[in-house]
Amino acid sequence: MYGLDKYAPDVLLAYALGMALLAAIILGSVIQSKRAKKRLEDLE
Amino acid sequence: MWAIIQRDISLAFAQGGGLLLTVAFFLILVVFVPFGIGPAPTLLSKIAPGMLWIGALLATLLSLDRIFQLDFEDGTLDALATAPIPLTGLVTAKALAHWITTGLPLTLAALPLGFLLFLPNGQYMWLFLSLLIGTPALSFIGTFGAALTLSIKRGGLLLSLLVLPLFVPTLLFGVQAIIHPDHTIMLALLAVISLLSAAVLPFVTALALRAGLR
Amino acid sequence: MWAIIQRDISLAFAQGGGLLLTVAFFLILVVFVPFGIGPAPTLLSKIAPGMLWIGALLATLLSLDRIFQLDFEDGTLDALATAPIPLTGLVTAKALAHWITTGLPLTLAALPLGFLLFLPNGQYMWLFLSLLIGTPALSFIGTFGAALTLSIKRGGLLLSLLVLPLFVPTLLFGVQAIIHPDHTIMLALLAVISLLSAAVLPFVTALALRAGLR
Amino acid sequence: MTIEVHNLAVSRGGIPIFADVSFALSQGDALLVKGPNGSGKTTLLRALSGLIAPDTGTISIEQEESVFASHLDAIKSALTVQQNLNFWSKIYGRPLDQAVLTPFDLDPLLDRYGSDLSAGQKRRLGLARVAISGAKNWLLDEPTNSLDQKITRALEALIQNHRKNGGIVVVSSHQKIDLPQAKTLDLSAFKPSVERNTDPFLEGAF
Amino acid sequence: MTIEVHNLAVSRGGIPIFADVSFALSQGDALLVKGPNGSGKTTLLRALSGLIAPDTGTISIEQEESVFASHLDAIKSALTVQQNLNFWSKIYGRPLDQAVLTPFDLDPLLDRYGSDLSAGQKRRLGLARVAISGAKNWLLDEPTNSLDQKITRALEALIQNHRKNGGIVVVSSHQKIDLPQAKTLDLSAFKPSVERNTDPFLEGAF
Amino acid sequence: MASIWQYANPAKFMATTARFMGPLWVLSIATLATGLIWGFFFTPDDFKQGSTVKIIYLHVPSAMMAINAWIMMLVASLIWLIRRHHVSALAAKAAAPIGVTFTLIAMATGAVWGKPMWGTYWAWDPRLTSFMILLIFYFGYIALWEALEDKDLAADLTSILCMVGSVFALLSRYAVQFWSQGLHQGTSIPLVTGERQVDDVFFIPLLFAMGGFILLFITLLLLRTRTAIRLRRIQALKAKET
Ligand code: HEM
Ligand SMILES: Nc1ncnc2c1ncn2[C@@H]1O[C@H](COP(=O)(O)OP(=O)(O)OP(=O)(O)O)[C@@H](O)[C@H]1O
Ligand SMILES: Nc1ncnc2c1ncn2[C@@H]1O[C@H](COP(=O)(O)OP(=O)(O)OP(=O)(O)O)[C@@H](O)[C@H]1O
Ligand SMILES: [Mg+2]
Ligand SMILES: [Mg+2]
Repeated sequence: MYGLDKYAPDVLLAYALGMALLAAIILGSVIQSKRAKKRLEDLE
Repeated sequence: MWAIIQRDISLAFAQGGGLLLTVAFFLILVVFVPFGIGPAPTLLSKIAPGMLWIGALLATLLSLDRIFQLDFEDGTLDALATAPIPLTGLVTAKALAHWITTGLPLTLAALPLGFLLFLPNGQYMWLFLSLLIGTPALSFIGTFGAALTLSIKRGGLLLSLLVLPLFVPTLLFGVQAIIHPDHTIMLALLAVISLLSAAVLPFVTALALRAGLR
Repeated sequence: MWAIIQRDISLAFAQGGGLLLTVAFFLILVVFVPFGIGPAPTLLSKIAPGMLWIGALLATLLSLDRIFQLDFEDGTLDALATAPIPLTGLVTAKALAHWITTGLPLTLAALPLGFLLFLPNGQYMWLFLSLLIGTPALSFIGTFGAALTLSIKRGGLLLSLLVLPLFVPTLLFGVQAIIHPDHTIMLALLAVISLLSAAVLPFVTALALRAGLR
Repeated sequence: MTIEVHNLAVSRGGIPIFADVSFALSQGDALLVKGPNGSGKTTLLRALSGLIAPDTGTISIEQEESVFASHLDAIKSALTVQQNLNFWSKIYGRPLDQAVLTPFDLDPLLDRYGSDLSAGQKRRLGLARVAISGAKNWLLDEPTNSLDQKITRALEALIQNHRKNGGIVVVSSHQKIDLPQAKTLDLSAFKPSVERNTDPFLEGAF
Repeated sequence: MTIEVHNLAVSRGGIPIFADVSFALSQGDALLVKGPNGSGKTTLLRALSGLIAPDTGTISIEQEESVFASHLDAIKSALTVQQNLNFWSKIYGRPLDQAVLTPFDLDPLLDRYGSDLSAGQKRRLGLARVAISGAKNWLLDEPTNSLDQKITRALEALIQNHRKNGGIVVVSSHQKIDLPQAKTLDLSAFKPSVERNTDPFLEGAF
Repeated sequence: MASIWQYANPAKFMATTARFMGPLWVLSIATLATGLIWGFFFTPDDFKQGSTVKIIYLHVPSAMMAINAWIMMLVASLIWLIRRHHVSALAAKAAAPIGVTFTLIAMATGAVWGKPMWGTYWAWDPRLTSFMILLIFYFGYIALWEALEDKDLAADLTSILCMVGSVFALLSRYAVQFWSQGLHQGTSIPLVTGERQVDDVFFIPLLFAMGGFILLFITLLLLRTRTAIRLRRIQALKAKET
């Protein structure tokens, strides 16, 4: 499936976990930033 | 009553509130066990169920003095006790809020922590169930202890001392529910303890509270 | 400074003071271990040194929030900080008083408790020495943590979270001093940690205290 | 809807504080409790609110309709002023009426944490709880401590208004507080004589 | 042996409380700090005693010769009144002079535990510490709260006597307190203007 | 004379970093993607481990940056304590959650790797244990920030904690050696001597991944610092109103 079946399940799991965590911190930071910016603009 | 539960939960999440801290404390306790007794997996997995229960119990213990003490010191408890709500209701609300902010998170946290102590594979489900059923007893017993030690400033240690012996049956059945071959009977006994505590202790606790406020 | 040590000691003996409670808590913790992991002597004696150290450490932990919090809440700390004594001196006195009322009694109590966990005969002396040399580090580190969490009401749990990782080296060397064949080297390393903590931490603690009183 | 106290005697920690106190208050009355430090003003108020049991004598008061403001202010330092108010309005099951808050000038402070209030601001928040409660009997222990002049006046007006609506107010104070037509109770006149000690361990001779 | 404050500005938790406060006090002077709740009386006293650092401006005061009596009374509830007094006399390295205690009428209370004191009795014990300290500069935050009339008079006399001996006294109060020839500082006049904000996070635009 | 400290002024910092944010995002995502995609799809399997070896492209860079984030926090904390530049304190605060995430990535990928290699997800090996301690330090640091309402006080106390914590973290790192023999392999990329035991085919994409993690850390750090500055301004504006 998608050419991924030649990979060991460990690698796939590791990459899934790693990517999920990376996405979490990136998205989290971006969303927090957007929200703070909006709140500040509303105030000023 | 619902207002009290709600407020206690939001206080637990608020600044300096205990929720995450209780879980973190549990984590650290579990991490300390290998530091003390060595890193060997066979030894660790043998003592894992007991250590996880003891850890959950101690983490609960540390959170007990928050149940009434803060409210007592700033005068809130005086005001609540004279407000038109029954004292038994107040006590039950306090105990439930304590379980939601302590027992429940600890139960959930215990599963990943099982890894660190090499808990045998088949025991995860029993660990979960036994904590889920057993921790309410800890909250109700703990609330009772907290009411008893109310008027003692920083009575945390005395509180621990009073409450720990009361925790013994819960601990014994809790661990047995994980390691005993006949898990369900042990779970049933554990459930009996929890139900009894929840049904009877609030009345006694209300009495103790009334006396402590004098 | 001597007046502070003296007062803290007499407070520890007074009503609701912590001295006996700390020891009692240690006792109960040790008693709980067999309940949790079962009564087999070989298993118990294998984990005895680690469990005794962990027990002493947790008992210390529970007593930490008393170091400054009571004085802070009733205004004594404001008064002491503005009295003509150096803050570093105050901090050192507090840490010493804490050791005398906690570390020392725990060290003495550990010996009889060793029996309960079937501590191997040859290890009693090393247990005593390692606790005697190691617990001062716990008091000084703990005083530091107490100063950090000063302005946080019922910061007991946060305090534990901050302090426990700082206790790791002390715990590791403390247990090694009992079980490692070369006891003396480990004791020496333990002594280094205690001396370092006692020499350096009071200055940092005074800084934190000054900030917290702002 | 009255408060009646008859031959009341109360002790704390085995020490008799006062004895033979009697008074009766009906709708619209106010009682100003005076007396030097330690004469038992706080003790009397705690007894009225049911927190201390009397040694002898009787208290007749509608417990559910009473609210007690002690030396402490029942403020959660980790909650904001607004959250503190909301909590009490839920406990007493009464809406947070803006009119009830204006006398204490809490509007500018709504977002501040309880821990960051000044002594007088704390006291104001503590008194706001009394106003929220909707209780008929107000038991106020030295309410004007730390309050500035303006708020003291506002409190007096609030009490006056409460009495007009049929409420009863018992106030202890060392300071001048304007309570028109209030009865006064000076507790220094009620020190129990040593003879009428109620401690059973002093009865008879061993 | 003087206190000099020049252009003092202080903020709490990022909020500027007052600015441009200046005064000078020399031997025998008294300063009465007034102002509504939240105007910064406590803040000023804490700054004078070195517990809060100023934003701008200077304070010149002999720290070792100052004693601060806050809203709290620095009483250990597990110790008796006598033990509390002994402790402070040791800390300040001064003998427990009987003459220093009589004004506060503590003799009958010496064996009582701190936790069992009434509000006014606590305050009296707290003020006794000030008398014990032997410091030249007394910084008293609302000292008359909870005190009865008699003790208030005694405190005024004590302050008067201290000033005669060259001491300096700074008192904050909402209540009438008799300080002959005292200077007055009304903090409500020193509210910082919004423009002179020192918070770096308000500079410039982002 | 322009000094580097001028960027410690919040407004100046905001203005300057605003110009870099876009390019930094592009650069860091591109580098990271190159490293990870190259490593995952276009490197040969190891003859012993098979494709499992590819975990290295996540594991090693995140482990490295988990430690470096703490070091960066230490430096920023010291700057705050000594020179009291607010931006520095906020940068330290901003770094902590990134550090936690990197620590978690290192531990999660390491755990997954451990199963085939050592037969267990977790072992009390000195290096893994040190990471567990590091994680707890991060939690404590963040918890202390959150628990204190007064942000200047929080900056002071967390900086002090970071300082003391670093010393004790080093002590622990040393102490665990006596307590447990390791399973984990030593460093095989000694940058100083330049003698590495890894083939170029594995090594070059690894370098890209490492560079990507470094750039991503910087980008996230700036972004989060900017957020923290904005939040402080909101707080200050609200305070001004009352
Ligand atoms: C949860 C478990 C693990 C943790 C916390 C962990 C942590 C670390 C750390 C801190 C480093 C050092 C990075 C540096 O040098 O800057 C590292 C490197 C490395 N780890 Fe792990 N590790 C874990 C499990 C594993 C496993 C199971 C393997 C595979 C057998 C592994 C293989 C490696 C390799 C190959 C390196 C690179 C070493 C080098 O060449 O420098 N790790 N890991
Ligand atoms: N930690 C803090 N964070 C934010 N604001 C604070 C903090 N502490 C005090 N304040 C505010 O500072 C102001 C001044 O407080 P201060 O205690 O000095 O007032 P005060 O003049 O003594 O008032 P009172 O007469 O009520 O005692 C108040 O508005 C208070 O809300
Ligand atoms: N738990 C206790 N045990 C023994 N004595 C107590 C206890 N609590 C209070 N007292 C004593 O009871 C007396 C009355 O106290 P109470 O607080 O009622 O006085 P008060 O009139 O309110 O005084 P104040 O004006 O100072 O507030 C005091 O002399 C006090 O020392
Ligand atoms: Mg009173
Ligand atoms: Mg004040």
